Amino acid sequence: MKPMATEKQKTPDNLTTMTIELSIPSAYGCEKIAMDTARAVARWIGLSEERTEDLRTAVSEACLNAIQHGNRLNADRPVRLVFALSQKKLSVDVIDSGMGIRRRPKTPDLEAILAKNVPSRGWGLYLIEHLVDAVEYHRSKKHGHVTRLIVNLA
Amino acid sequence: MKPMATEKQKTPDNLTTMTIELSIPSAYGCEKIAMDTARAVARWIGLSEERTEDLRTAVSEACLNAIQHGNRLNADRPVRLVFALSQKKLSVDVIDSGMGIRRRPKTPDLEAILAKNVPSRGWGLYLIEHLVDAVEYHRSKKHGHVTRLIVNLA
Amino acid sequence: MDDFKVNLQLEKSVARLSMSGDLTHLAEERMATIFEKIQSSGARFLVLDFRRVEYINSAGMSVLITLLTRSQKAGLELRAFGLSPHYQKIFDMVGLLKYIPHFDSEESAFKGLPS
Amino acid sequence: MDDFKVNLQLEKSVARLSMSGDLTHLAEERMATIFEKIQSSGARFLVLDFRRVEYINSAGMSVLITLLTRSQKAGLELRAFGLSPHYQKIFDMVGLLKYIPHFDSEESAFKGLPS
Ligand SMILES: Nc1ncnc2c1ncn2[C@@H]1O[C@H](COP(=O)(O)OP(=O)(O)O)[C@@H](O)[C@H]1O
Ligand SMILES: Nc1ncnc2c1ncn2[C@@H]1O[C@H](COP(=O)(O)OP(=O)(O)O)[C@@H](O)[C@H]1O
Repeated sequence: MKPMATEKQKTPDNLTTMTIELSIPSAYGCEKIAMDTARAVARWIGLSEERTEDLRTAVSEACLNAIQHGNRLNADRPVRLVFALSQKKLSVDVIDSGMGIRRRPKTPDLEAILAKNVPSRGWGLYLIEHLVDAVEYHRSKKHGHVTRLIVNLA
Repeated sequence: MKPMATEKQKTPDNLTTMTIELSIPSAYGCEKIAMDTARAVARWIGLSEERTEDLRTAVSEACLNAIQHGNRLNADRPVRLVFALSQKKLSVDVIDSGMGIRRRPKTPDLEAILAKNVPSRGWGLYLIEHLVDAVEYHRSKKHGHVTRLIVNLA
Repeated sequence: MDDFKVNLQLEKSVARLSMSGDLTHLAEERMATIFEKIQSSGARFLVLDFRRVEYINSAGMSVLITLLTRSQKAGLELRAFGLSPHYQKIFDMVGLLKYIPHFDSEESAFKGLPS
Repeated sequence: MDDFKVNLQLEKSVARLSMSGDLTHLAEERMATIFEKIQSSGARFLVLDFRRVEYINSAGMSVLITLLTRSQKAGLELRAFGLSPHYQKIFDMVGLLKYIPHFDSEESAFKGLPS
């Protein structure tokens, strides 16, 4: 079954897209619900097992950042995910109601962590950016902060 | 981790609830995304494997009815799912924008199907109603038709 | 979507139908065609291998019930193996297990059949 | 949530740490406590069994890196087995595999160690 044949929406470049939306509470553990939804979407569009796993981990880390840094574990602020599928790509928007990344931390360096005995952290963005084809960060008054994960198709 | 500790909302009976929402296109196959999300929610709250599988199948059949009978495979009408968790129960609302069940068909009977060679169908509602603790059907101008699946906890 | 696929093996009067993928309304045509093959082969037993079927919905159950109706008319005896405990339970609820007994293993499903 | 659990077996100078559940920030305390036990046992080798760990997030990776830092200070040699291909790839990306070599099987992970 071709997913293309269904929910139609004109996109700027005249492609057919379809969307799946998910909303989860800002609580640790809920990122696993997003991971499983991501896997189902990835399987549905026929992504390979390897790319499916990569996407799941990127989604998990983007959700964890949205839960922790974006929504500060605030119960009244859900994290919203929008999976949008076109013929060219699958994009996953992970949306929180925070202010976005203010200072981009340096890429973590394992050698340095081991040598200087500094605490290990900051692997989230590193993983996100290494596991999908592109990552964008957006901010809008209306929607809050968006981490957009992009997987190119064929 | 206790899910109770997070997204708070006062319910009529003063219980804490948290909700997860999903929206899928009205296309065959998309019910599998809902099934996987349902499994993730069920696992997260610690439901047994057997009850998790039962819920998955009930969710799948409710989505298929919403896709087919409710939204008539209309691309512009998503099927919405709301998973609401309280201490007493998990309820899953499967929402379409149709008119709801007009004439409730008779319970299917395998013996009769085999004897009279009539077409086999109508197993969807049968499965839904036998696999969860309670099922409710609601209709509202605003939300459309709701099939509510209820799983009692503890 | 996991496309539905079938593989048919005929030996003596035993037909073995291995299915994989999703058993939904999309399986209907394929199953109708394959049933004709089975029938014209003169098989008397049909063993269904469900090991690689992970999803069966109500429309897929109807496809199986149609297969059962046709098999009864043709005097074919049905057997099955490889269903998950969940689908065994559902088949039991619906009454299908009475007509398509489920065996714990491939070996036991073929026991007593001409080989 | 799959609670994180650890099981420690000490034999001669080899410690075997079998983990199960989710390796996240919630594992931090448990891992700190268990490391003290390992250290005071005088073990020289630590073999990590990941076979029953299905989910490791970035916070869980940091927990492992802390374990690695402490192990290096204590002169403990680390080994691992049972990681899924996906997490092997991630450990490789991050540079962890250099310090915690991954073996294809339980047997090969213990090869050459005192027993
Ligand atoms: N959604 C977000 N909202 C606000 N800040 C963020 C968000 N995502 C990441 N950040 C910022 O980027 C930093 C690095 O994130 P990350 O690499 O995931 O590591 P960590 O979460 O361990 O700090 C965070 O500490 C935070 O300051
Ligand atoms: N969400 C719905 N909206 C409208 N009608 C519905 C809905 N769900 C079920 N129905 C009605 O109930 C009937 C029985 O449904 P079901 O038991 O699932 O069997 P089937 O879909 O095979 O007919 C359907 O044929 C339809 O008329």
